[in-house]
Amino acid sequence: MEITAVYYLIPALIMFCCGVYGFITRKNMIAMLISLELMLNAVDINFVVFNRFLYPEQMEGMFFTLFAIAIAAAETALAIAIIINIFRAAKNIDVRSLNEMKF
Amino acid sequence: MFSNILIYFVIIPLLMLAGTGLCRGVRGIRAVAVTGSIALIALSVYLLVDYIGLRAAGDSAPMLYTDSWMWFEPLNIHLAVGVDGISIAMLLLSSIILFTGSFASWNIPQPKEFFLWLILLSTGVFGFFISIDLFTMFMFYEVALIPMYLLIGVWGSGRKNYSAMKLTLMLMGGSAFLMLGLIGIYYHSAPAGHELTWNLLEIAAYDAVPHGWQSFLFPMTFVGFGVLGAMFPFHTWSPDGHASAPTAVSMLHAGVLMKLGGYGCFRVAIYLMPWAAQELAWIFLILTGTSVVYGAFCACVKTDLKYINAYSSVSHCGLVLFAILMLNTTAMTGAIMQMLSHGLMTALFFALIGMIYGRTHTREITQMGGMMQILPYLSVCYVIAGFASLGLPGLSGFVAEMTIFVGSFQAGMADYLGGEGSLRLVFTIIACCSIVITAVYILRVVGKLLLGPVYDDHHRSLTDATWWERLSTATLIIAVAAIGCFPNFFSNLIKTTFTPEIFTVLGM
Amino acid sequence: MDYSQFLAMKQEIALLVVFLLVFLYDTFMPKSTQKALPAFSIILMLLATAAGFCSHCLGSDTTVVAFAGMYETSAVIAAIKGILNIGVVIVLLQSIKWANGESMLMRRGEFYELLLVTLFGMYLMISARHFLVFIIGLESASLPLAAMVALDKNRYESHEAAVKYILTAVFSSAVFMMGLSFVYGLTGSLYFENIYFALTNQLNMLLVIAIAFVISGIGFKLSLVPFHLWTADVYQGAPTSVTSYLSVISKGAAAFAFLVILAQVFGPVYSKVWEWMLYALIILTITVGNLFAIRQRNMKRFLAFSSVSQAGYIMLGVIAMNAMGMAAMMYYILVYIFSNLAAFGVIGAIENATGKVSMDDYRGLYKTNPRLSVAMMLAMFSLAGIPPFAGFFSKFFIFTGAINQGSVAIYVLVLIALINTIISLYYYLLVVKAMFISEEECVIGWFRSSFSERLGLWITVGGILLLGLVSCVYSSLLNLAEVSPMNMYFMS
Amino acid sequence: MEMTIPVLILAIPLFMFLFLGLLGMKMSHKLAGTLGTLGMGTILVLSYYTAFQYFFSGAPEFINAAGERLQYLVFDQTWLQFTEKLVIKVGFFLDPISAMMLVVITTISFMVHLYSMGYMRDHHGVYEHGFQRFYAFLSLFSFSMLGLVVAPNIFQTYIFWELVGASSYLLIGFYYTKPSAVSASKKAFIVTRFADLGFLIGILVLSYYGGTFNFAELTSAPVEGLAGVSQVSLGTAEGIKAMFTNSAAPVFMGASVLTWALVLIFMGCMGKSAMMPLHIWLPDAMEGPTPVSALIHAATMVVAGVYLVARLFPLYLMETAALDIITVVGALTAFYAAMVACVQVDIKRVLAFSTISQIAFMMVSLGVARPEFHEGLGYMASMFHLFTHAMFKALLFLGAGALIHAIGSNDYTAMHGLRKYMPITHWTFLIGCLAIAGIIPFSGFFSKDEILSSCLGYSWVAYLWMSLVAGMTAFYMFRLYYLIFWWKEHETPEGHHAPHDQPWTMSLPLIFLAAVSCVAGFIPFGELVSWNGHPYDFMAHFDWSVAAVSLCVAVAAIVLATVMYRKENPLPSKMRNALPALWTWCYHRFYWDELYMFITHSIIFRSVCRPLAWFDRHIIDGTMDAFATVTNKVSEAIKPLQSGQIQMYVWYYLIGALALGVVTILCLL
Repeated sequence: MEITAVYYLIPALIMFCCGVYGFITRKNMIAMLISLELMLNAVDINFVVFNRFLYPEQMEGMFFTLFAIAIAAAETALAIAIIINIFRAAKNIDVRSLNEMKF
Repeated sequence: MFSNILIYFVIIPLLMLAGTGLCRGVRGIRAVAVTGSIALIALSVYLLVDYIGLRAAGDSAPMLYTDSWMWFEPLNIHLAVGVDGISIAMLLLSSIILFTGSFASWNIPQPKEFFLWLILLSTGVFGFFISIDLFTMFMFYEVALIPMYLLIGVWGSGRKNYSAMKLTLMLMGGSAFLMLGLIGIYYHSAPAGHELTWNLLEIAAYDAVPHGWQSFLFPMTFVGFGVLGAMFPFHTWSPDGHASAPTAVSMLHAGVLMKLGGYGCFRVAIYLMPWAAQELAWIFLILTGTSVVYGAFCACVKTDLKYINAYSSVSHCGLVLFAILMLNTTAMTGAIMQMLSHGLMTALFFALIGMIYGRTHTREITQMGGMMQILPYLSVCYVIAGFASLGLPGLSGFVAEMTIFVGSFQAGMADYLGGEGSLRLVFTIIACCSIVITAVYILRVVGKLLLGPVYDDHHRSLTDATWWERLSTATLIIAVAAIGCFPNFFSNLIKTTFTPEIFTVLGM
Repeated sequence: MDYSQFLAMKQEIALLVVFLLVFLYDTFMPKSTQKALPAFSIILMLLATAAGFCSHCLGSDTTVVAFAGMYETSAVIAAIKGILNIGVVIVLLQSIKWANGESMLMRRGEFYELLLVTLFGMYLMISARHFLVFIIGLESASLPLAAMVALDKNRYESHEAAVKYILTAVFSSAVFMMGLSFVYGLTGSLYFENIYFALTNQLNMLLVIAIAFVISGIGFKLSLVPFHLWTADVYQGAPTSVTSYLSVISKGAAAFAFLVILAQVFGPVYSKVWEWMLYALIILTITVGNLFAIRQRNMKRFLAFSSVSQAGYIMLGVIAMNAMGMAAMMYYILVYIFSNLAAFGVIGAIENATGKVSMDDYRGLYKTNPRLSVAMMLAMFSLAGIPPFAGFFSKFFIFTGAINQGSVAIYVLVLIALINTIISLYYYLLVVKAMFISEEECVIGWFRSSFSERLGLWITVGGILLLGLVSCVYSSLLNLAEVSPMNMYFMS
Repeated sequence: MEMTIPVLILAIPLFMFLFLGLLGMKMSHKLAGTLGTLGMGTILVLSYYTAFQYFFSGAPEFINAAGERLQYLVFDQTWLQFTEKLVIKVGFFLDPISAMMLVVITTISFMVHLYSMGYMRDHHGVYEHGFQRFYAFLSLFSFSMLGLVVAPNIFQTYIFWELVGASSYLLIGFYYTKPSAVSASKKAFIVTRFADLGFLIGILVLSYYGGTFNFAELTSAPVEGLAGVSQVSLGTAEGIKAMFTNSAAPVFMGASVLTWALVLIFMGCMGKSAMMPLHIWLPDAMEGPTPVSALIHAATMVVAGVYLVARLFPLYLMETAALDIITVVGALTAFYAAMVACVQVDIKRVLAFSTISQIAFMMVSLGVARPEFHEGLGYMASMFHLFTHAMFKALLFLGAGALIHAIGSNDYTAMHGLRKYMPITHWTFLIGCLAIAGIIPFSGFFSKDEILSSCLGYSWVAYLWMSLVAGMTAFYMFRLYYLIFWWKEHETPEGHHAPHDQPWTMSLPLIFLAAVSCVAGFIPFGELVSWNGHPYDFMAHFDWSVAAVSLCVAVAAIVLATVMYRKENPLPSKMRNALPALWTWCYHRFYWDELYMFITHSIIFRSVCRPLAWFDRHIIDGTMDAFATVTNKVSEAIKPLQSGQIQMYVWYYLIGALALGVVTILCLL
């Protein structure tokens, strides 16, 4: 059995969907962050796979992935910091309690 | 730029704005308003005389004093000015009403703000009438609309918030359609190979708007202006708006601003899209013809003076649009005369209503009576205004209405005999009926309000008109009588617009 | 490597220099001089802006493509960056009082540094011709904003807004990048130009989904409906200066970048795919934004929804896909910057002085603070598109530009947009009504706003009054747009 | 002829109106009244001079070699130009009937001006409030009426037609504090306005086909060699008719368009001349001061309708259907009004209905006139009757005014037996009654007889019918006479002076008019006025058998009235009880007013205006408001979208993005 791009892409897609599902259903903001990471990583996989299987002559996808990982890290760091702030202020990190401002 | 006389119609109001802004006391503000409006009257009279002189000398260009200064070059937008008989009549009307309006708001609270807005409004009005560039025309049009909101909102009475908002939104709604129509016209203004233009005269000369587009753009522009012209069923801002507006604002609005509608319908919708004006006239004939009797019928049962007058305006302005759609010289001349006449007499009405309201603090005719004994001057003026409105010969209403009826009947018969249906004819007859209904509601008000025994004994202590009120009303009455007694002067002035060029443009 | 390529990045470099100087000042200057930091940064920004204009006047901002086609600059791009710079200067001017206030004592520098970084990100977004550069720009324009939103440490809303912003922003960039990965998979390149040529004869479902994702990603920054839901909450929660920055600069940059991406990347599938998507988005954005704005009582939230609907109007310039539309869009952004900043200037001044942000508190404001009320009124009129204020011209030109596209559908779209202006006029007038017409006693007493606030308001009000009437602004933008390299892509 | 005098005839009253209207309040009552009367006197002299010139100078523009009277356009000035051909000109048109009308109007008007100097003040000599205004309005009326009769084109007629309507409105409503006067004036204006609508449409039709407003071009042919001179010509009228019949649509709804035009114009005449069913305003118009009733509502304005039909008579001859309509309407009105007049209590109402009835006589006379019968005797008779009626009816009204002035009531029940107290009034009133009853040698006898003769020429039914009405006229007039002056002795209420005759200003007009009524019948009217200007000796056409019959009828009617009303007796109430239904209907004027009330109030006002106003406020305005309400509702409804929950935001985001893609894909497929 030859491993084709699809074998990577489908798990990536599933990963992305899991991420979305997690993001939408988790109460805990940290869990949501983890879901976001899943989504971003799914994107990374896509880029790498496309590069490796479809356009192996160039490295654009790979480089993009590298940058994306860095960006993801930055996002997480920032998000964690803000969540900590929230925790200090509200003593919980339940995303559903964040509805002071609405309508 | 400053060598063109027309530009001063905008510059003087702008100077008045500056003057009002700099003035400290109420006397200064009054002085600025009165001086400025006298200057405007003088300017328009001078223009009138000069214009007639030029025409007499054989100048047959569609517009005189034309000038054009590039503004937004890439879009070919100019500040283009020019006038013909119609515009001059309108300029004269506007300056008279601004003058009388200033007197009618002699003792207004917060005079500075009031006059700033009022003058801004008139800047828009004057700018509109002198412009022949669609863009600048539209800009001035909207400039004239928006001050209404604050003028009614701050200085109004009754349900002023509601009315001000309704009026502004409906009028701006109309101008939304209008804007689309104007942009559409621009993109079809010139045949292939020529530069697109906003200039009315050029567009009319090219006559290049494709028929398919005309049938889309004509309703857009006609409805757009028609809303301001109180065309049924877009007239409902008028009763509420007028009822809540302060005196001078009602005067200016009914007297001048509503004329922008009729003027625009003629100048833009019909002038630029003659084909659609022929083909689609029937829709608007039905609407405007309905306005004429509908407004009159509604006025018959209202008890609030301003409502009555507002509905009467619906009826009279309906007649303006109705006549414009007849597409013949006589009816169109009549329409413009009706604009003049209605402008003056409705301003007179609103001035009087404001003065009566200022004394009795009610506008309900059921709460008043026998004013003739208490306020003889105002009452006599009211009767004169009423007679003008119901079309008594010797006052302006009669000549305008008769010109319209004769013209419309000609158009109607031409259609009927030409086998093109009898819509025009039928609606002409229906419109004629308004002379009876008008008499009914005018005399009803006169009977209830002015004649008969005094209703409320508290009213006995009221004092008659002050000198500024007398000046304001007398000016208007003189103007109304002048048109009524020497109609041919005005009729000829307006007819100068219908030069041979315009006939070819309109295909008449 | 040819280092002279960096010369193409004059504006970015100038901005970096400003950033570094501000950073150094903040870090190393003694505490006693810190109060001058805002003024210092404003002067530096002014210099950078002036430098940009000077280079424009010297004619040196010709079209340059650098870094193997990853970066491009041209006169139009320099102009939009200049416009953003002007906006930033005004924002900074208006934020001085807040930045020098008690609560910001420890974090004054951070505001400036983060702001400059985001601006740098926006520059990159605008100039990027490769998606890697674009994504770096996008992220550096949005991540620091989260920190800025959270700057007001003492207010809970500020944190809540920050969380909402960062989580949705990351989500949206994940979706955006997913879309990008599809595009990459389909075309094999992340260069705009390559993708453009690869797409000329390609159309499949994946591409459509990819485009939808990409649009949603940028739509998020622009707060197009339905990607706008963060907007109101974040605008409300963020410090007012940050809100005003978010609402004008960030939006303006995103709008231009959006145009670049749609034209230069997805141009070939314009009429097939994204034209209709934009139709739907524009109608939704304008309408929903308006409908929400009607009910708002909090001024910042109110302006948030107003800015949502304004974004829809800005998009009319994109959908036109022609030079006129582009020029109109840039002009719209410029006017919008001035109008919105005038409004935020008033809100900020009142908030700084009294802490009130509710429209109900504005009742009768004219009696106590006539000048502020007039400024606010002019801002509202300009936003609503009332002549002779600049907003009228920008609206008129953007409609003219859109209709230049010529299809019947665009007439319908413009008609819908025009009808929506009535709704928008309604809620703008509500503010005017509260200030001028309401007869209640005003809860906001008379106060004297600071010099910087007044200066900011004078500048914005001056802009509102002059930008339209002085025709050279729009004309020169249109002239620039007509010679910009982007025209090549419009032709299709 | 010089232009100066005609111009002055129009200009002086207009000037007097403006002068008295603007400055009257600043001057004393006496001065204003004197000025007004003097002004009117001047016009009287000028008009007499003009008429005299016209009839007797023999100038070539007035009369041709064959002795035929011509029409002369003294001047005209463009007032408003509609189209090339349709031009309203204000001018002065002299022909037999306008010259006659000048005399009638100025005579009566001057008498009324003079009379009012006495009438419009109470017994202590205090002038009534608004005395100056009264004279201003009288001047306005005189101006309008003169303008109407000298109009050279139909549009000028219409203009002044409206103006007389307005002055009538102002004068009926002179006592504006009295609600009944206010409503009467309103009614008069609106009813005539309604009729004028028909007139206006008629003008529009006529002028569209005919291509002109000018009477001279509609009914006359120009006389060679004399500018402004024309002669009545059936040929021209036939030419106009040809324009109608040659058009694309000569027939409308079964009648020729010309008939329609003429009938519509006649509708205007019906309004002004109070023909049934548009007569209802005239009895109410008696709310005005009595001199006004004499001037406007008896002698001058109300005959404008007759005058207009006479003016267009050659055109009417083209469509005899229209003339038949006029005859029928006139005959019915005459009878109806006579019936009603027999039972009225208010003396002015009796006179009002008598006026309606007499005008109907004139209408009938025009309707039955044909050139082939006695050279169009009916036309001449109509004009003659117009003239004599103006004199004796003004006399009667002024007499009634004197009575009312003396008694302070309009009701004959307050009078009775006044003959001893007010001899001058008594005798002049009697002369008036004899004249209207048609007793030889008073003027009414001659004119009425010619009307009956021409009716006989038309049909014997018309003759019998009109003779009956003539008899009724004599009856109700003498009923009135006896009830006022005889019946029983007068009882002066406590605290009142006994009634006495009036001052000279009031007596003089009475005596003068009585004298005219005595002798006017001997004027050789046929020499002066005929439909085509061709003079004839009408005595040649005088049918003595008709005269004898009518005289007998009149005498019989007077005898009957004498029997019933000379002395107080139960006969009248017996009569009344014998025919209670008829009496009630007559007394209530056949419920016309109630019918109108029902139509205007219940149908137009309540079923049209109210619903329309409701419709406007609730449906049209409601729709406009609904836009706002719906917008607000929708805004409220989509509120949950912005729930404040990040996860929901993201969910909508995702749905939005996917929907965007999926819908596009579906569309592409």
